[in-house]
Order: sequence, then C-alpha cells, then structure tokens
Amino acid sequence: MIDKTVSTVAEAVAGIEDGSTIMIGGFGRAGQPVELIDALIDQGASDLTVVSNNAGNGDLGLAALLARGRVRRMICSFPRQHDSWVFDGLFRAGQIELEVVPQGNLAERIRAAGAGIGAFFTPTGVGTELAAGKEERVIDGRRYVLDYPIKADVALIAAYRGDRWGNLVYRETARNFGPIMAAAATTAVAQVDHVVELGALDPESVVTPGIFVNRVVAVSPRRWVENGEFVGGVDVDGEPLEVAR
Amino acid sequence: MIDKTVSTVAEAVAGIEDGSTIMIGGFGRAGQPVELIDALIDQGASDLTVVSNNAGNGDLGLAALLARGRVRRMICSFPRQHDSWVFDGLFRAGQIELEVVPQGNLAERIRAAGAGIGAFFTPTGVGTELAAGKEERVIDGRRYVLDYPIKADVALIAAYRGDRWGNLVYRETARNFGPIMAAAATTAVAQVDHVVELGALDPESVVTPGIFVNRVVAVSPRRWVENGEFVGGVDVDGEPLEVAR
Amino acid sequence: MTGIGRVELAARIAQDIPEGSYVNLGIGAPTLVANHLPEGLEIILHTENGLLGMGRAPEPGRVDPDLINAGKQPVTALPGAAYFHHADSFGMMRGGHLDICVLGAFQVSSAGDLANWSTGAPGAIPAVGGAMDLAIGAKNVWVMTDLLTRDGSSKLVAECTYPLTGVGCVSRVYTDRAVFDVTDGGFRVRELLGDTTVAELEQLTALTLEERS
Amino acid sequence: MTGIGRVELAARIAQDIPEGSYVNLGIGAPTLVANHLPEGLEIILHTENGLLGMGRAPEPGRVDPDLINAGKQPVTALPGAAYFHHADSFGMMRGGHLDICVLGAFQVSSAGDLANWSTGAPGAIPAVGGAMDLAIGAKNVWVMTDLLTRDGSSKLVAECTYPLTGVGCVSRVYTDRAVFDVTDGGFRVRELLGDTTVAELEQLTALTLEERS
Repeated sequence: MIDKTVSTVAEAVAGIEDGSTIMIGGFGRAGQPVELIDALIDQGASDLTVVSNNAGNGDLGLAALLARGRVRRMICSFPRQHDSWVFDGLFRAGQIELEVVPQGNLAERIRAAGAGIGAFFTPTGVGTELAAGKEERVIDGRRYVLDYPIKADVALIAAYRGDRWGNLVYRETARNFGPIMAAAATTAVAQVDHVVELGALDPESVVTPGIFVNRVVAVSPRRWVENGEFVGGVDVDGEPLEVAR
Repeated sequence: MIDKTVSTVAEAVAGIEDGSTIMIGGFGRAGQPVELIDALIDQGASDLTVVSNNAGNGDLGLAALLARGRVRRMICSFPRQHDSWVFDGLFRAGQIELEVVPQGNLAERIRAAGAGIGAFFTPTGVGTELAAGKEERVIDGRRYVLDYPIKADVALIAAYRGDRWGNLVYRETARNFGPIMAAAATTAVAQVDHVVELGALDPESVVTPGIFVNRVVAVSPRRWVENGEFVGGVDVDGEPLEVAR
Repeated sequence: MTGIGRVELAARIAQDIPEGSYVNLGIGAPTLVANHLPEGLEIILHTENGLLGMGRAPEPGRVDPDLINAGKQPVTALPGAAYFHHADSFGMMRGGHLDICVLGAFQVSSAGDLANWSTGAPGAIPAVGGAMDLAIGAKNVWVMTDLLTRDGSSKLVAECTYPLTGVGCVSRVYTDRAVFDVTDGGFRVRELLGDTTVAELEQLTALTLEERS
Repeated sequence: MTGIGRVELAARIAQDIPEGSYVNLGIGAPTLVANHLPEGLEIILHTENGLLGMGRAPEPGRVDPDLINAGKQPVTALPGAAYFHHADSFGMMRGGHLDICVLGAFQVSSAGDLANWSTGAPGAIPAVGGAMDLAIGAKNVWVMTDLLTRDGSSKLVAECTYPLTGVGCVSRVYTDRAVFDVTDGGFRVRELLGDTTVAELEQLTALTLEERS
C-alpha cells in the first residue's frame, strides 16, 4: 500500500540537508506552510537557498526561518513588504543574498523545472535591469529574454486536502505556487488541513496529482492569525478563526 | 450581462474564414467536437490548416471535414490509425500537407502560444528526424531543441459543462487538448453537454476559465457511437449510450 | 488650474471599461477603480495570485485568509469565479488574454515606457512582484497617476530616468489633469480634466503634446 | 534454444516493478504487463492522454467513451485517480516524474538508442504520437520485444538503422530470450530466459555481450 502520509511535521521535514534549495509555497500568508517552516526551524538545516514569492511576513513562518540566520540566499519576486522587517534587516546588514525575479518569470521558471523544459523565451522584463545580461532574441517581431528552470531539493507547500497517494486540492488563492513547486522539487512535502480517504477527492478536481508529492501531513487547525490580521476570518470548515496568539 | 452561449452550432462557427488555422480538440474520439466539426462542414470555410492530435477516425467529425477537401494542411502527432482511411487516401494522393510533431511538443507548443512564451527548449525528439533543422543547444549537460508556439484563429473543443461566462469543466480523458487549445486561439468555441447557471461550477474545479472562451453551445446528446464502437457506453449522465446511426 | 481628485479619477477610468472586459487593477490607487465600476455591468476582475471573478472586500467577520488579492488584502469571489495556480495566472497575462490593466507609475515616457517598480534609490531593496508581467501582458495598459510628483516634476517624460518596468507598453495615461493616449508621435491629449488647458500641460510636462484631432 | 512467450515475458516485467511506482505502459505488447501486476501491490499507471491511476478494461455495458487509454481503448479509473490536460500530462513525462515506462521496439542499440516509431519505409505515413516523449521522459525506459524480427535479424544492434525515437534513452531490454541492461559498455546480460545461453545470444545478435558480474 502506498502511504505518503506522515504523522508529524518533524517526520515531514526529516532529512533536509544543509545547503539545500527549498521552495516555500504561498503568496504572503495565503498558502504559506507555516507549520512545515516551523518544523524546518526545529530540524536545523542551514545555508539554505529559499525560493518563495515573498521574503517573510511579520515574525512567523519564513520570517522566523530567516531570523535564525538559516538562509544564505533568497530567490523571490517581492521581498519588500510593510511587514518584511526581518528580511529587510538581514539584507541591509549584508547577511543575505537576493535574486529578484519578475513574478511571472519566477512561476514559469518553476513550472519549466517540473515540466522538463530546458529554457524558454519570455517577454517579461525585456529592456529592464532585471533582464541585464540575459540572452535576448526577437521572435515574430517581439523581444524576448531567455530564462532557465529553477529546481529545488525540497518543496514545502500548503494544501487543503490530501490523500495517501499524495493527491492534493487547494483552497482559493492559497493555491498559488503549490502545484508548480511540488513538481519542481525532488522531494515535495505538503501540509494539509485534512487527510481524506483515497477516492474522496474528485479525480476531475485534483489539482496536484500524487506523482508530484512525497509526504503529506495534516496540520489542522492552521495558525492563521497574528497581530490581529485576518481576525474574524473563517477557517477551512467555515468556522470563525481563532487568534493563534 | 456577459453571455457567451449561442443557441446553435451554426452560430458557434459563424465567421470562420477561408485559410484559417483551426485547432480541433480531442484524442481519437474522446473530446473531439464532432458537432462543431459538422457545423464547420456546413459553414463552408476551406483551405484550412488543422491542428489536432489525430487526423480523423472513421467517416465522422474531422474525417468528414477532410473528405470534403477543406483542409490544406494537418499539424498532428499521430495521423495513421486503423480507421484513418480518409486521411491516408488524401495523403497518398498528395492532396494534403502534413507536419508531424511529437505529441508532447505539440501540446507544449500549443500551451506556449496561450501563455505568451516565445519559444522553448525541449528534450523530446533530439537526435531524430523530427528535430532535423531545429536549433539545438546543450543546457546543463542535456541536449534540447528549440520549438515555437502554435497559435490558431479558432479552436473548436468539446467540454462537459459550461456557463455563460465561458467557464468550462471537462469529463475524464476527454479533457486532453481542450484547455490548451482554448488559450491558444483568437476565438475559442466550446461545445458542451450542458450549459449550467453561472455559479453552478465550483470555482476550485473550473479547468478552463471563461477568459479563454468566446462561444459556448450545448449539444447534448452527443453522437458518440459509430459502427458499434463504444456501444453500451454510458452517457454524461450515466445513461446507456444510444447508437447514433 | 486644478485637476480632479483621485476618487474622481478612479470613476473616470471605470467609465472607459466596457462590459465583458477582463481587467487587472494594480496595487495602490488603481484598486480604487473597482469601487466605481458601473452597477449592473459585468466586468471580470483578475488578480494575479490566482483568481478571475474577484469581488469586493468581505464583510467584517467574513474575512477568509485564503482569499486575498495581489495586494494581500482580503477579497471575495463572485459566482462564476475560477481559481488557478501562478503559472496559469501569469500565462493568462503574458499570453495577452487580459483586456485592460491599470497600473500606477513613477514615470511614463512618450514612447510608452513605464517605470513603476523602483526609484533606483541607493539602498532600496528591489522588489518587482508582478509589475513587469502586467506591463507587457495586457492588451491595453493604462496608467493611473498624478501628473506631477510631490516636488512638482512631471511624471510624463521624454525618457524615463527611473529603472524601467516595461518598454513601449503603455497605451493610455489617466492623470488628475488630463487623459493621454500614447501614440507613435508621443502623448496625445485625449481629454482635459478640471479646468486644465493644453498649454498648461505643455508647460508642466515640458513636452510637446498632440491634441486629439 | 527456446525463449519464453509474450505473456510470460509480460509477467516477468511485472515482477520487476516495485510497489509505488508510476508507470506508463506503451501501446501494443507492453499493455499486457498490466494484467500481471502483483495483486495487492499499488502501482500507479499513467496514460499520456490525461490520467494517473488507470484501471482495467471496463465491464461490457459500462464502456465510457470519454475514458480511454493512449491506445484509444476503453479503460477505467481507480479511486485516487486524477485527470489532467495534455500539456500537464507531457510535462509529467518530460519532467522525469514517471519511474518506468515500457515500450516496444524495432531496434535498440548498444548505446541505448531506440527506434520504435517508423521503419522509414517509402510511402509510409509518419506518425509518432507520444513515443518520443516517453522515450526521453521516464527515469527508467524499458523495452519489451522479441529478440529477433520475423525474418530472424536481431533487434539488438550496434547502431540503429531505422529512424530514431530517442538517443541513449533505454536502460533495460526484456526479450523472449534474455533480459539485458544497457551499460556504458553496451548490453549486459542480466538474466537468461528459457534455456538460452550467452553464446547463443552473441551468435544471434552478432554483438559482444557483457555478463552480469
């Protein structure tokens, strides 16, 4: 029997090595696998390259990992936010490397890694400093630059429901980078709100087929709320969110 | 109010011009928009380039369009099948041009057109005669060839349910090329088994968002069965299929 | 001379969006346009973090942390909405499927170049997000901005001095003083707002402006 | 000497597929492998037309025209299955996510080149389907074939004379006479089938064969 579920977030992140490239799902807080990141903090791997759209919010999740000095390099589209004080401090102190990639190119580079594409010509960023040094070509009258896949050793993502084969469905805009990161990583780890029986997910609606997923761990209830943000939100079952702390 | 539904297949294919490039969904019979193709036959456009995985089965659908001499050129992965006698005859008589593309490159080229990718390096076909003349490059130790997008003026696809905004869901392996062809065409036309109310499709499960779709027409019941093939199958509602003729 | 306020400008932009359009409203001022879309017309809003059919902000107490816009603010989804992942969402943009996007700007050049992601200030942390994808992706890229910066210099320029977001991508600029089309010959005044005159605009921008013929 | 039959060979291949593998079985003889997968072990079958978790042929009367395999035969879907479109399906293959695919062959070279899509005969209509994607996509590409063609020539060759499907892609060849691994040094006999000897194989193939050490 195939059973990709594990009981604890510690098992879910076991074996991650120093120097790894880790993709971390989420767009801001939505879809960010906060519980897996906490487990990674406990697990201890360091000298990491992290690929994630943002560079942490507040003091939780990715921000907490950064605060421990465990990340050598960030690849992201939008590190600077109103609550990205942890990253900001590290960057200004020269304690973290940064590669900024336009969001769509970031997504497409991750998708290319999972889909076995060697490189692709994108029109995004042409003529800007973020395309400096990239190969450029005019195709059918339009300018493009060449971008390469981004692969990872591990992807940490958050989904809504998963089964023991690793099939996943997501919830609303928390889907964001999860599906493409799962496919781009050697080992994909998904935290889910609920593990369901095999067959409980509609095969027409599975977003990430289990072939892309190695470990699934249930983390319900999620710790969604901090400093009053999103207070009063509803949980995955429509129940009012509790403030986590 | 946005209403992309039309009442007849004739309206659905109105305005298609001679010399157009038409994508036709389906893998074999599954997902092939037979009713739209019939309407295209009646509509009269000729000198067409058709992009479709196969080159027609039996005497229905795409095969019937070919038989009328309306197609100048086929772009497909697998024209030769046990029941592709119409195409076979035209090809051997020199009455149709053929570009054979490996199936995954065909899909990715269609996807690239919809996603605004200028070109991409694929490992499929490297070192074979189907890659002859293509630009080749070694990336990260692996050989790739460069492939370009395939766009279309019109896509004719078959889906299961659609709403007036053009959102679509598919059924089983009939999904195949529908989603990527809808996105790659200037005008995407979907035949569906049922038109449903706006809001009836689960937003988590919509496969083709309406932004890619221009016209939706209901064709239930589909004409699925010919010469005894698939006799005894179940229809979209689980009812036994009737033999169409 | 006086122009119009930001809310009026948002309403002015909203008037120009036809029913049935697929529209992305950028972070910041362009978000205001959503509040002025004509009642009863169906205009479908895209947010690049994975939703078509975005609705208004939720009622208090119905905030859902999984349902946010590109500005990471809570939103709702309309009947007919669809969710998708980031590669699909940006494929939608890059592939030219959006009809209109409305973006803020630091500068727009007479060739339609846009600078809106970085002032290039020393020590600033670079952060681009989806700005470059939006700039090159939509069929019509509209800019919503004040004509002048706080220190009085023109945001309409002959050539951008700030780092570019996209080259030759802007088709129209809505400012508090006037609406401009970007043409092969540079900015053309499409509509004057408030009591502004073309002569004043030329003085403020130091540009030669075409008038709508 | 005698080898084993096609059904036995299918069963032999099935033995080597570990539980939990993601497997694509090519059109033709490889499809037979599905009938011999060990009961009670979960092995997930992929069909490139958009399904993971493919099950057996349906009962008569329950054929569903929308649910077919790559050979366009009616199939079923298991609990835990997932459907996807063609770009996603071939991304799955090209991206190296399948563990094993089993393909037929006209010829396999000692460098692991595969020819299985065209005999290059004059007048033949070219048709490749997913063969080239499968050949380069799976982590392990296994070939299932008779050792000899009907006219007695070897399908294991020093260099393919038929048009190639993929270069250096085959890792193992299951024939009716023996199982071979493709190594840097050419074909290595992994297992003899029936009463075949290595000397006989070398005579039939005109190749120098390594023996498993």
